[in-house]
Amino acid sequence: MKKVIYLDNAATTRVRPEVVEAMLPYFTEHYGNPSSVYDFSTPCKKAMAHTREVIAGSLGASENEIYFTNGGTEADNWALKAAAEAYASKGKHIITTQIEHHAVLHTGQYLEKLGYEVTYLPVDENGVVSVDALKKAVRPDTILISVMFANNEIGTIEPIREIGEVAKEHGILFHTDAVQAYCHEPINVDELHIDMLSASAHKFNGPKGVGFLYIRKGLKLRSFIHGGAQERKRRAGTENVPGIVGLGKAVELSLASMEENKKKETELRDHLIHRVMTEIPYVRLNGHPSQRLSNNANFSFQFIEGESLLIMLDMAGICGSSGSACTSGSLDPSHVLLAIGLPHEIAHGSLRLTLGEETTMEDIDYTVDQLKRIVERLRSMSPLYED
Amino acid sequence: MKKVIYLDNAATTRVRPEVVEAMLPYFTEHYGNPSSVYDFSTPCKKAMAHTREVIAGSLGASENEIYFTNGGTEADNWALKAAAEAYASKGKHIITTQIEHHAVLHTGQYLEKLGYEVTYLPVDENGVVSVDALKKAVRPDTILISVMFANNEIGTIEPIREIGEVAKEHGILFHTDAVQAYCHEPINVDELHIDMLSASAHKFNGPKGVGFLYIRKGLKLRSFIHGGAQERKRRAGTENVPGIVGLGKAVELSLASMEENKKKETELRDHLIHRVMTEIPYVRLNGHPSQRLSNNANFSFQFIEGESLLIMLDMAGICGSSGSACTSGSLDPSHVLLAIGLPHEIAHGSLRLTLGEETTMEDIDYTVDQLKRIVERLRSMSPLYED
Amino acid sequence: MYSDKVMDHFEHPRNVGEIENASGVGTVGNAKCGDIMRIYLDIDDATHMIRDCKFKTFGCGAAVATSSMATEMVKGKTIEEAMQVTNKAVMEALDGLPPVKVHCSLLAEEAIHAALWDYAEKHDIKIQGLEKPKSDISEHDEDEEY
Amino acid sequence: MYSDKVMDHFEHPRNVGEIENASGVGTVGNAKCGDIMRIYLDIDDATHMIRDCKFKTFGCGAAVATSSMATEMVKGKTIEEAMQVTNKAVMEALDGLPPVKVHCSLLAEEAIHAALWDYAEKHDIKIQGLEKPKSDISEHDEDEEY
Ligand SMILES: Cc1ncc(COP(=O)(O)O)c(C=O)c1O
Ligand SMILES: Cc1ncc(COP(=O)(O)O)c(C=O)c1O
Ligand code: FES
Ligand code: FES
Repeated sequence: MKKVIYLDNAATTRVRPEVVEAMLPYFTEHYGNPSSVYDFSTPCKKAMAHTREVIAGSLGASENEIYFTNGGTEADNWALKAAAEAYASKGKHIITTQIEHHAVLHTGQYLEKLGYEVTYLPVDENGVVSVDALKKAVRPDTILISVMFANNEIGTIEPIREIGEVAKEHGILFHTDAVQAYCHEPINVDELHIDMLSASAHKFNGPKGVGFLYIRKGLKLRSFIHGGAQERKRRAGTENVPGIVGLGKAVELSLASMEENKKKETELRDHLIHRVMTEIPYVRLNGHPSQRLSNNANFSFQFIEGESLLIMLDMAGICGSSGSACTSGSLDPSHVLLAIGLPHEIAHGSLRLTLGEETTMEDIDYTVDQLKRIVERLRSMSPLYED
Repeated sequence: MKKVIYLDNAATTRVRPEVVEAMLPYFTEHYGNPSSVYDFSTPCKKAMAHTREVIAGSLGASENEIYFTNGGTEADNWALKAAAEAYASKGKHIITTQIEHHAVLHTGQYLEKLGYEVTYLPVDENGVVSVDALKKAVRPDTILISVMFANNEIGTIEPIREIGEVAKEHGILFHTDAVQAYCHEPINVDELHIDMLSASAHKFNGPKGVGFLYIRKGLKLRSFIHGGAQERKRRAGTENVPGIVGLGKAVELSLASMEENKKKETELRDHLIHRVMTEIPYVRLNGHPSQRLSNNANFSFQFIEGESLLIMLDMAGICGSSGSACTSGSLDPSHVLLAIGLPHEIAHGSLRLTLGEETTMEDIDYTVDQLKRIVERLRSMSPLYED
Repeated sequence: MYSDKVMDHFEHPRNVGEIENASGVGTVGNAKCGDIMRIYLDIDDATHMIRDCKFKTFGCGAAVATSSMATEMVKGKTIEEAMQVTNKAVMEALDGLPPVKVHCSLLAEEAIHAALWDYAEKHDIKIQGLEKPKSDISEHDEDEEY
Repeated sequence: MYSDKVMDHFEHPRNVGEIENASGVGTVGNAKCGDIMRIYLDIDDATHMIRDCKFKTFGCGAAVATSSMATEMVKGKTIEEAMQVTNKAVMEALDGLPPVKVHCSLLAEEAIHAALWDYAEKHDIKIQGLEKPKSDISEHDEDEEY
């Protein structure tokens, strides 16, 4: 197999071997149903309790505020739909942003069909949500503010503390989709006034198919998935015990190396950005120059189209993305890039490279070298480029 | 560790080592996001396609009728809620039964709150749904019939073909919760007129946290979980690739040994039933005498209480259940046992033993011997028992 | 789920059985879980000392364990002292119970009270703090409901 | 996602470039995906033979591959024969395209038609079956929508 340089860690990550190791006994040895009374299921219950404890500790929350889900998308759906349902008698207005992940955006659109009114806040050219715009959007019937912690395409970190303060001041629930930020940035739900938070294990070297929703104690949120009495009657369905074990292990490992990893990634990313910006003409860095995830770089190359770029990078053994992976079924340019004001044809020529814990300086240099060659080649084929 | 005799295979099963083996490469090697365009994700896409093909083949369905979910509960929620939403303009009446799993029952109750009308059909003393009662319950505004394929507590297999025919005749959607039956009983969706079918991998030696919903082509069902464009835009969220691979492998292995396994299980189960019924007084077999899952035995022992029985069995190294595992948070006697007409105190003294592929004749004999001793002991402590 | 103490009292319950011609017998049940507990007391009429105490229980592990512990705790005590044996005291002696199982310990407390009431009625005496037993014991649901 | 043929034409596109003083040039775009294709034709005025054909494309892998294949297929043909090179023929020659990518092949067909139209206008001739090119190419969405 040819060497692959995986620079798409915002799409998903490699599961750490220690995480797989931790999960293994729960497939064939401790395979009991955690709801059962017999002793055989005790290791499963303990393992789940341990993950809950680790996550609660990571957020400054308590264990009974953590609810396991199937992933970030389910957590987002649950938070928005259940909050809308629970607080409908107070009002039917929800505030979110134009740059949310589709898990929030499409849920918002669904709620609009059910008669809710949703305000999608604009962002500035760096992808930062305006707190002033938020303040103006707040109404007496606003029941929920949902703003992502960090954007999955351009990496911009949002002013969550200020947003949380606005929410708190007005007594409005505040949900944040932290799928890209959790275990990459330090988060304390009390300090930031967060009432609900979504996360997904596969974004920080944990397994796919498991995540969680933090729900602040006292919130009157009901179930989204109905059935058995699991998760304190709030989330039915036999628990994915190996997945939950893997989630816990991934959190532990990520937290332990977070600072160090951020430092390393920032260095590599800055080198990547510097070389691309100085060595390739007609290129733009998308997202906030400093207030961004340490592993994210997003460029727009004028005169060329993203898919062709990706395929050529792929031929060179480099995995990157254009727009987010989950939307690649679509031909539309990324809603995030349009929201920061890029014209269609420039949005089309965008490339996201997201680093991981295994990325090296050699990987970055090789990638830039290839990128230079490929961009040049595609521009020579482009009817838009005249040199 | 003391030897454990696991007779709770209806709660969950041991993942087969071959299934774990098949999953492993998808954690650390083929870890790409299946939505990505680069070649690195090709093995993930292929693996998912393979599972879809295997499942479609097992049901006489086609690949694009299979939608992966997080498990049986999500599939049930999706089927009921989305069908209710999609066909609300035709009517708001749904028919199900009193003995469904909570994943269906509680979803039904939720829909009632939203203004739907739900008829819960009674069953006879063996737990069989009356097709006549169904026919009488059908109304012009009935949009959905949901009847489980086989009951999880008492093992009774329902007259699915006849029910499917009634549904077809009246042009009503037919959903079946086949979580206990899939890969245990042969199922053909066309022959049985099934429009939607739920299944969960961990009930047939696959991993927890993955299942599927079969949706007949042409049904206007929308998403239940909104977000990215996965699963042909019908089920958002990064796919649990290792889980889906494990699901596929478990289906393949189960199908290959289904007939043989059923034969073996039936033999062991009949031996178990025979010994219990002849050697222990004041006992009742719950569920249909012959029309039942080959791995299920369910007894009611008069004068004793289920939890005490379970704990004593546990002390003897035997895992059984009383009511279903997912409802053990509750103190109420099983709704299924009440539906077949058992009085409260007898329903309380019920024990479900469900066999698996690893169960042996020695396990069964040891279990019966222990059961005799324990039942006697508990009865001697019971204020209800006078000998 | 259960503490080691609970498991011990469940596995080796003390004072299981009946007392013939008991001074007082009390039977209580919990309609919600369907469980039933019966307590037999042998009381010295002169000293009001509980000489012996036995139980029969149709119920969960916690019900058996609390019956066993409660009978242990009242044995050798006077009626007045036995009145201090609350469900909280029994639970503490058992190193706690899961929240859904608190009502099981109430069952034990109430069964003892019912047996004492039976004794008081037969002897036409009044026991300080003792109320007529309820036939159905149930406490408020400790679960959060969503 | 793409067939080997598509990948081959993407990796080694034939006929990339421009033709100076081309007999006909056609540029078409798809508003939905934002892609743009330009075709240059060198036509023998006497025989109506397409002597040479080149393209420039701003677009996806399928757009590049269909441009490449389409130019190969019309080269050496007469105008009348070139009119038979439909998007279906191009797709077949490429061993198929994914459903969402059918419009990319339409882009290639339309770009050739647009170049022929340009030629026809310049020479004031009429080409059988040729219609005025649309500036925006898009077919019906082949996706099922839920
Ligand atoms: C910001 C954000 N939210 C939500 C999701 C959805 O998470 P998942 O795919 O794990 O359901 C993703 C990633 O796909 C994301 O990046
Ligand atoms: C009949 C039936 N339906 C649905 C379910 C729910 O499946 P899961 O727990 O995998 O979500 C179960 C088992 O728990 C079941 O037995
Ligand atoms: S559950 Fe009722 S006595 Fe314990
Ligand atoms: S996606 Fe538009 S040309 Fe291919």
